[in-house]
Amino acid sequence: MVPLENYLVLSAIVFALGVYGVLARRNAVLVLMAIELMLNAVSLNFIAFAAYLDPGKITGAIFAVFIITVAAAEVGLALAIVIRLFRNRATSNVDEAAILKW
Amino acid sequence: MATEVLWWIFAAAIVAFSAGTVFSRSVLHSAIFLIGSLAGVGAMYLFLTVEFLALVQFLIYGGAVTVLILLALMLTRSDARGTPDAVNGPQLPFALLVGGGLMAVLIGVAAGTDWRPGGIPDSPTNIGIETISERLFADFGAPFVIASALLLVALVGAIILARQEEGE
Amino acid sequence: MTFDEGQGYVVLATMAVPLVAAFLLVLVPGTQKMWVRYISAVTGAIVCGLSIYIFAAYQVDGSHTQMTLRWVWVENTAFLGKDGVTLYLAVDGISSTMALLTGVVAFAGAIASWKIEYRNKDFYILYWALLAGVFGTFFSYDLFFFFFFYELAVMPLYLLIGVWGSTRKEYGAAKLTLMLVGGSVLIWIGVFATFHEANLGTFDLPKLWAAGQDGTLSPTFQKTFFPMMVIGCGVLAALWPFHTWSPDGHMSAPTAVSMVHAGVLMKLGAFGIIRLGIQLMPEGAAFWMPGLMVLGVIGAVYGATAALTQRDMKLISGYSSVSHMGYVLMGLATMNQIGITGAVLQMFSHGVMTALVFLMIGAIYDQAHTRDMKDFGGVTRVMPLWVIFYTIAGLANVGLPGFSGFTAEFHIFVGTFKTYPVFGGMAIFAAALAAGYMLRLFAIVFFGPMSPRWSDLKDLTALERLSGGMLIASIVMMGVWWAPFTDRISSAVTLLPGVTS
Amino acid sequence: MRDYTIFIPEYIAAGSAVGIIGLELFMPKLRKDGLAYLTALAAVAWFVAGLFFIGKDANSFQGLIASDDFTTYFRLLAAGIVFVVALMSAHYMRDRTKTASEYYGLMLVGGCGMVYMAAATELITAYISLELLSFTLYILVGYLKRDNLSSEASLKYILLGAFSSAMFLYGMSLIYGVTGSTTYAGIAEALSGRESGTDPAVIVGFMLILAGVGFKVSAAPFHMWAPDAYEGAPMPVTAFLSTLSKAAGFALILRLFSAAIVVDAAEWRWAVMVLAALTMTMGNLIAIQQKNLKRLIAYSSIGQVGYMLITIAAIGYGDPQGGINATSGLLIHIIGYVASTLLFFTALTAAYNKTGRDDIDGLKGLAETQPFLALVITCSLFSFAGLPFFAGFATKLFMFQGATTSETMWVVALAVLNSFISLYYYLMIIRQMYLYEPVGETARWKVNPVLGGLAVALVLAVLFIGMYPGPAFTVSEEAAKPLFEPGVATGMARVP
Amino acid sequence: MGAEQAWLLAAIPAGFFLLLSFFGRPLPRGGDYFGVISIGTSFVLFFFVLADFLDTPGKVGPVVNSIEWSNIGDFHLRMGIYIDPITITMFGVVTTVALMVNIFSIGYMKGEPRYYWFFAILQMFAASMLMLVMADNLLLVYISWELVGVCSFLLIGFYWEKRSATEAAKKAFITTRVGDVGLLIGIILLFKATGTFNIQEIIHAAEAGEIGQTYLFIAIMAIFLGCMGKSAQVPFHVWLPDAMEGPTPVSALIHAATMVVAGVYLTARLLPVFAVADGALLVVTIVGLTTALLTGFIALAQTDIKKVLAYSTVGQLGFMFVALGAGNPSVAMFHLATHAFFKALLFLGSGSVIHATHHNQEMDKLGGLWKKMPITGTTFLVGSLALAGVIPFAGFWSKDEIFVALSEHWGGWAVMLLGLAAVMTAFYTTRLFIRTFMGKPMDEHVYEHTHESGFIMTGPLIFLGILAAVSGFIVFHGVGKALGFPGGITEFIFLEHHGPHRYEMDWGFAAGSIAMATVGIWAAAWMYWGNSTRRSTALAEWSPGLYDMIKKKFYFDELYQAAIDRGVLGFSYVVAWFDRYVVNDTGVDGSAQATGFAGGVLKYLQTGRVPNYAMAIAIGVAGLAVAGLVVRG
Repeated sequence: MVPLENYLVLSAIVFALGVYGVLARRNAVLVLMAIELMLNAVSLNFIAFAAYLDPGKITGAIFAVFIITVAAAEVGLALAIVIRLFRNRATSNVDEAAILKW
Repeated sequence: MATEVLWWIFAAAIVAFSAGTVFSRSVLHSAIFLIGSLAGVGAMYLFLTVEFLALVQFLIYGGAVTVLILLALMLTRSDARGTPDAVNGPQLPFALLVGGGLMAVLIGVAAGTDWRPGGIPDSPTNIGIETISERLFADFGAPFVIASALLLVALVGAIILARQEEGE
Repeated sequence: MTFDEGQGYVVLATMAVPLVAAFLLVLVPGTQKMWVRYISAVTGAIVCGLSIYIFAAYQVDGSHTQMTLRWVWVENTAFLGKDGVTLYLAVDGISSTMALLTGVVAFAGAIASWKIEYRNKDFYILYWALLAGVFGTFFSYDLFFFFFFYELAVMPLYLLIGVWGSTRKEYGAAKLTLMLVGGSVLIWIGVFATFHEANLGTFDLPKLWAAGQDGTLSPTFQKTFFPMMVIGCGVLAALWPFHTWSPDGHMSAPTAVSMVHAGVLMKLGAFGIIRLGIQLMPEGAAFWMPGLMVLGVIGAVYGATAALTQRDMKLISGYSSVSHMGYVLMGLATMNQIGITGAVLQMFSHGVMTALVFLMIGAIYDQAHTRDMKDFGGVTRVMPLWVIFYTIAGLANVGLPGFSGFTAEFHIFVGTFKTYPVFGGMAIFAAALAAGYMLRLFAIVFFGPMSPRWSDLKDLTALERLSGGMLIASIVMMGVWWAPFTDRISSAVTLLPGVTS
Repeated sequence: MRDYTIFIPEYIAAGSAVGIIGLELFMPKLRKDGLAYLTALAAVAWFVAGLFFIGKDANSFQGLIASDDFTTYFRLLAAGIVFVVALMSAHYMRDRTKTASEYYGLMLVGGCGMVYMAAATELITAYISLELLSFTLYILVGYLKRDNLSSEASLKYILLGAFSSAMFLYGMSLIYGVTGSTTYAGIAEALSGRESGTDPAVIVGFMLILAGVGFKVSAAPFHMWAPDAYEGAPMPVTAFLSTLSKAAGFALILRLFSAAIVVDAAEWRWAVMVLAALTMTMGNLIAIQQKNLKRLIAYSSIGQVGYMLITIAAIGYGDPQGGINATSGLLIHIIGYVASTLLFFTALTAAYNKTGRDDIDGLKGLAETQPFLALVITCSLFSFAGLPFFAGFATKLFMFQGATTSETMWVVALAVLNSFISLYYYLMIIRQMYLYEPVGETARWKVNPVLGGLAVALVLAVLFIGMYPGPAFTVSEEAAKPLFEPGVATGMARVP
Repeated sequence: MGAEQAWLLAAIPAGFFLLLSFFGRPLPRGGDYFGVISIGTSFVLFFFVLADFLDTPGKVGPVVNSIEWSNIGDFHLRMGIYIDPITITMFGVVTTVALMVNIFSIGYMKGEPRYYWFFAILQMFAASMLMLVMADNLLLVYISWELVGVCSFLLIGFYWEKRSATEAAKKAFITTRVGDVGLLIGIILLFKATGTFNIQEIIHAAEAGEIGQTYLFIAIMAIFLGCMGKSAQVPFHVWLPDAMEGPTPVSALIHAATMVVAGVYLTARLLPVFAVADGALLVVTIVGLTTALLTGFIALAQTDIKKVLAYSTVGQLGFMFVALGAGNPSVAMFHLATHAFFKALLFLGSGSVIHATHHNQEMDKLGGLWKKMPITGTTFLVGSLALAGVIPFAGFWSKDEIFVALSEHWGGWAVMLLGLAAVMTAFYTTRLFIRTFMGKPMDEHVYEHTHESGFIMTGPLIFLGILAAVSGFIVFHGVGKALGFPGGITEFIFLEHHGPHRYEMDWGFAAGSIAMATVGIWAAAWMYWGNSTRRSTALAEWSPGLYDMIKKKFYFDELYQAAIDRGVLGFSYVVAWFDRYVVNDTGVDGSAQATGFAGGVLKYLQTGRVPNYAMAIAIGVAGLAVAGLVVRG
């Protein structure tokens, strides 16, 4: 049987990759993808915990549902904003959108 | 036994896809890899015997989200002047550093914590759809309502922000 | 309502009348400049009268604190226990003297600013707010309100100097405000620490004093936080080396503000040292006072020396203020009756005489638009009265017998000699230096051939005479017959903890 | 059990939000500022409805949402803020957008989000409400679509927001894994049940959660979105951000930290203290160098957050009574801070509507052209700086006093020092208004009566709180008590 | 009126001071008559006091009257008067001279600006001077001490349009002030030791040996410093000659007769304490001798009438200190009195000359005035003889007494030195008289316009002249008795528990004095007779260096000027610089700028780039997590 730790480590790796993506990528959409990775990792965590440690209440699973919902909505909203910025600035690179600083 | 082998394969796949998502040079490839990774996670849900969520995962992520992302990519193709600009920012090495560090920490946490003080049996229990629905609609009604409001907000927001105004 | 409570309302009124005046002035349209002036003059008169009453009505052989008034403000909430915060006003010998000083100077200043034309409404609003703060601080027996009014007294200075000031006003104003508030930061920390350490759930000062004396505030605590309190207050009292706002601030400030500031505000600092230092943390005082003595001496000599070669009249007064407040700190640091009494006397004396000096400087600056001594000479020919007033102020400054300066300095010297003869000697030497810079000013400005450039200077106006006259009256009164002051002050000083006779 | 009545005020708010949006759909010709007044009206109704909950004995919806004085406090606060900001926006929005209804609707919804952040006693609910508020803010910040700054700010905000909420979630997952529960009570119980409180998961989980909420209240080093978002956002939204979202963040933190994880306070209080010190210092130091008013206020509010965080640390260090002291201190300071900020932005909006400048120099000589506004701005700045007569003095003093414990003393000292530094840049603003002559036309101009009236009301409020803080303080204490009832926080801190 | 009410003597002039200073200007003739009235009253009251004092049962015991002034805790301060022979003598001197000067000034100051103000200050001065001599405690002494100082400051600077006058006034005030530092320190030291300011109690304590020797010595020396300053003893003597910038009557009253002797008075008052402290008297003697000699030399070369008189004054004060150093207050006071008379006479005389010659006081321009102004001349001659110590004029007796006392106490060497001083006194006095009144006029133009002054001015001269001539005889037992004193003046003037000093004529010393006077006079006559400067110039050229040194007053002024400029002012510049650039710019502004700079640096963390912000968050999280694991894990 696969022990719980495996899932946790897996999600940790994915999460960290997501973090890396957010830090490294320039394109706003790519950043969003990385964030999606992170959220996935989190929901994986939750479900793993739910399945292994919380069989009766499975709160984690519910949490995962909400996370997925929010994530989807977030992507939608974020993309709308990206497009909006693209319309204004003809770029979707986050480090070019740096009028506001200092 | 077989499940474990499969698990490892899938785990490897997920890591590979995720890595591809964040490392690949081409935007579109990243998108594809993302789909892969999301699907992989969905498979993991199957391992955890949460079929419903796996389904949701496939539908929402594999479907809606990725489509949305691809759409956005299309809409924001910045190589109108032809040259695809660099996808990675200047702070990439530091990103590697921090990402690696965080990974180390989190793995350490995952491995270094005693998750079962009570000594619960180390096997996933089947999470039936009815349990989920029971919990979701009976116990977590309130968040559900709030979530609906949230979706409404996102909807409205997306509309008013993305809507083309005259003069654009 | 007992008689004492009734007098408590007098105290309240003394503090409230300026506030009311300020709020009243907000309603007066800014174009009615004369009305503004009348209101302020009347307010000044009332305040002056009330403060004189407080001084006179204080029974020397009565109880320690008189004219008490207590209104519970917040209590039994969270960390606030019974009487958590109370508007607790009372008067003891020291504060009654200070009240008199404030009243006189306030009135004098109000009259002196008569000729302000530019937005005099706003000026007077801030002016009265400031004075309300000063009175409040002198009367507060509650730590919360003590600090409240202390800050209130500092707050308006920025605008008062910044808008109506003269030389390098922005710099002077900013520096002055920031340094003073910076000082109050330390006090603030001290307040938190004290409240927490005493753990009585009340800001009531007498209770906290009791705590400080019965050891509820541990000696280590007192030794730790006494410096904070004293330096915090000391900044306002031009404690060396935190004095540099005094020359610049005075140089920039308009006449009335210089008067009130040098005359009254600097006293708040010394007063704070008595209230929050000596009374609240006797142990700390016993431990740190020698240090304060050293700083005081340095300030006294340093200020006098620096004043010797200044050219701007206000700079001279600024530095001499440093020197004189140095005396005050020395007096406090002696920790014996005569010394501390002398310190309070000096607070009063320096208050009135510096106010007079700045009044005079303002009187000539408004006409000549310069304060550089080298520009003047033989002014006596055109403004004899001005010269006489200034001379009196100057001689009081020098510590000439018959004027308040001598009375105060003499007591301080006696007190200092009891414990630190050497420092006492240095202080007396500094007093001789005072003669140096004052006479230098006299010789250059008043005497010698007069340059025709000044032939059209006008002598003091009636209002300036009135306001200067009051100040001179107080100077001479204290200089000739100081028993009323010493009686009141010593009645309070004898009760201070750790004070030797 | 399910008691739907505890949501009535939010039914009103959300309902009127939908109503307003619909209203514009069906009659687009409606005057845009009319919508603002409708919103204000809705806020009033919301507020009034909220009043009925004062003093009601605590009630919980399935252990997810608590309706107690704490909730009520933030409910009223939210209604109040929405009311003021809506009125503030009336002219501003009318001049800048074609469709304003969503703006006002979102504002109301965001208010509800805040209420549930305060009310949530369970992680999922807390998270969802937090996201609800965040979403509204993302949109509001970007509401001026054609404005580069606005959309840029909104993009930065949403990206970083999503990033940090992912962190937050990961932390929650770890805590859930350790405790097997998502309700605060359950978490507290499980934590106090564990023999070893120092599993890596617990510590790291706390830190991740701290990062999440720290982002929400913009605590350094998670604060960097704030200045940009503040500067880019429409001015009323900036006011909304700096009041409502901060208050909401602290509402969440208070409930979560006091009810759920105070048990293992030893694991996080030091971190909070460090964050507090870092935040206040960063905020105030950088603020000195700012030229743009919104940005300056952003930094100064970061400084304020630093002060407020001390109370959280103090909760960690204190016993229940200490917790009540600290919390009531924080709550009263929130009142004072919110009032002053709204006052400031009301006046600034009024000035902006006239001059169209939001940099400090734009206020040059305001004392000549508009003495009233100059006075109001001065009041608010003095209140920020914590000078007497104004709310800032009493509330800040009470907060610091409540946060003073033997351990937090040094941070309090640092905070006082910082509030001294802050005085400098407030003075710089005042200098522009009073010491300089106005540039351009020097004629006096009139303030829009609505904003004027609003300003007067807020000034009176600020003065009242500053001079007679008693009532506000009592209210705060009442609101603080429920968090520390023995039932809620099992055994309270396991302070070693 | 009894001696207890002696304070009236001071109170009345004080009242008139207020009257004149407030309402003097409008009054006809500036109210100068009020001046005469007020001092006149005091003058009359003086006799009442004297009479009452002499009639007090127990004969010539001190009269005390004091009230409580203030009390702090257990520190009670009493102010009061203490009347004893010394005080009485001072009363006599002060009131007499002051009255004469007031009358004289009416003529002399006629038409001056600020006429009323002049008289007002005179009243003020008289009041404080009288207060000074009757004070029963050192605090009151100090107070009046400072007040007379201010009066002298105001009067020296009376012609403030002249820079020189202003400077002189400043110099006088500050120089004396330096001495007063010592005085105040001494007073406070004595207070610290005895717990009282009352002079008598202090004396008792000192004699009872309650105070340690060194401590007592330091304290009393500090006080003596004050006395030296006031009485212009070397090295404080520099201010007195410059003080001659003031109107001449002022020089007569303040800088010859009364104020400058305050030091002598105080020393005499505290002589018992001096006596107790080992070596104190020696110091006093040495200071006195040095002063007498030094100023004697300087006076030889001065050509300004008033300067010569000024230096002679300093010298005579030196004589008095010598007498005190010899432990003999009676003689000192006696000399003080006679000196007051004849020196006031001389000054007023010179004033009359100056007035007559339209403010010309250079010997080189005068000469032969005898014919023009006989009365002035005669009186001046009397004064000169008295100063030169020619028998039987007043100066002779008192100076003779000093020699006697000196020889008794210190022996021959001191007598020799003082003798030399006496010879020089005789010399320059004669020189002064000859070059002013004898021989042919040096400046015809001046001579033309010279005329004798009116009676208002000559009257006082005559009166003082009589006093200068005869007041010496009071030293004789019989004369004293006749006047109602218990014996001669020196017998009358004695401190408590300090036995009376009965005068006997000692022909040996008398001869000595006469010889000295004759030598000095003859030498001067030989050198200057007929206003021929031939011999004098010859002498000057014989040793130009020496002459120059004397002429330049031994370079004291230059020395002090350098000390002040280089030392005090230099230090002041350093301090001012330090305050500006170190304390203020570096310390205060520096910290502010540092803060601002920190902000300026930190703000660049805010790059505006999302990845950097995210990086900050990530680092924050990682940092917190790691720190947490390290700290708590």
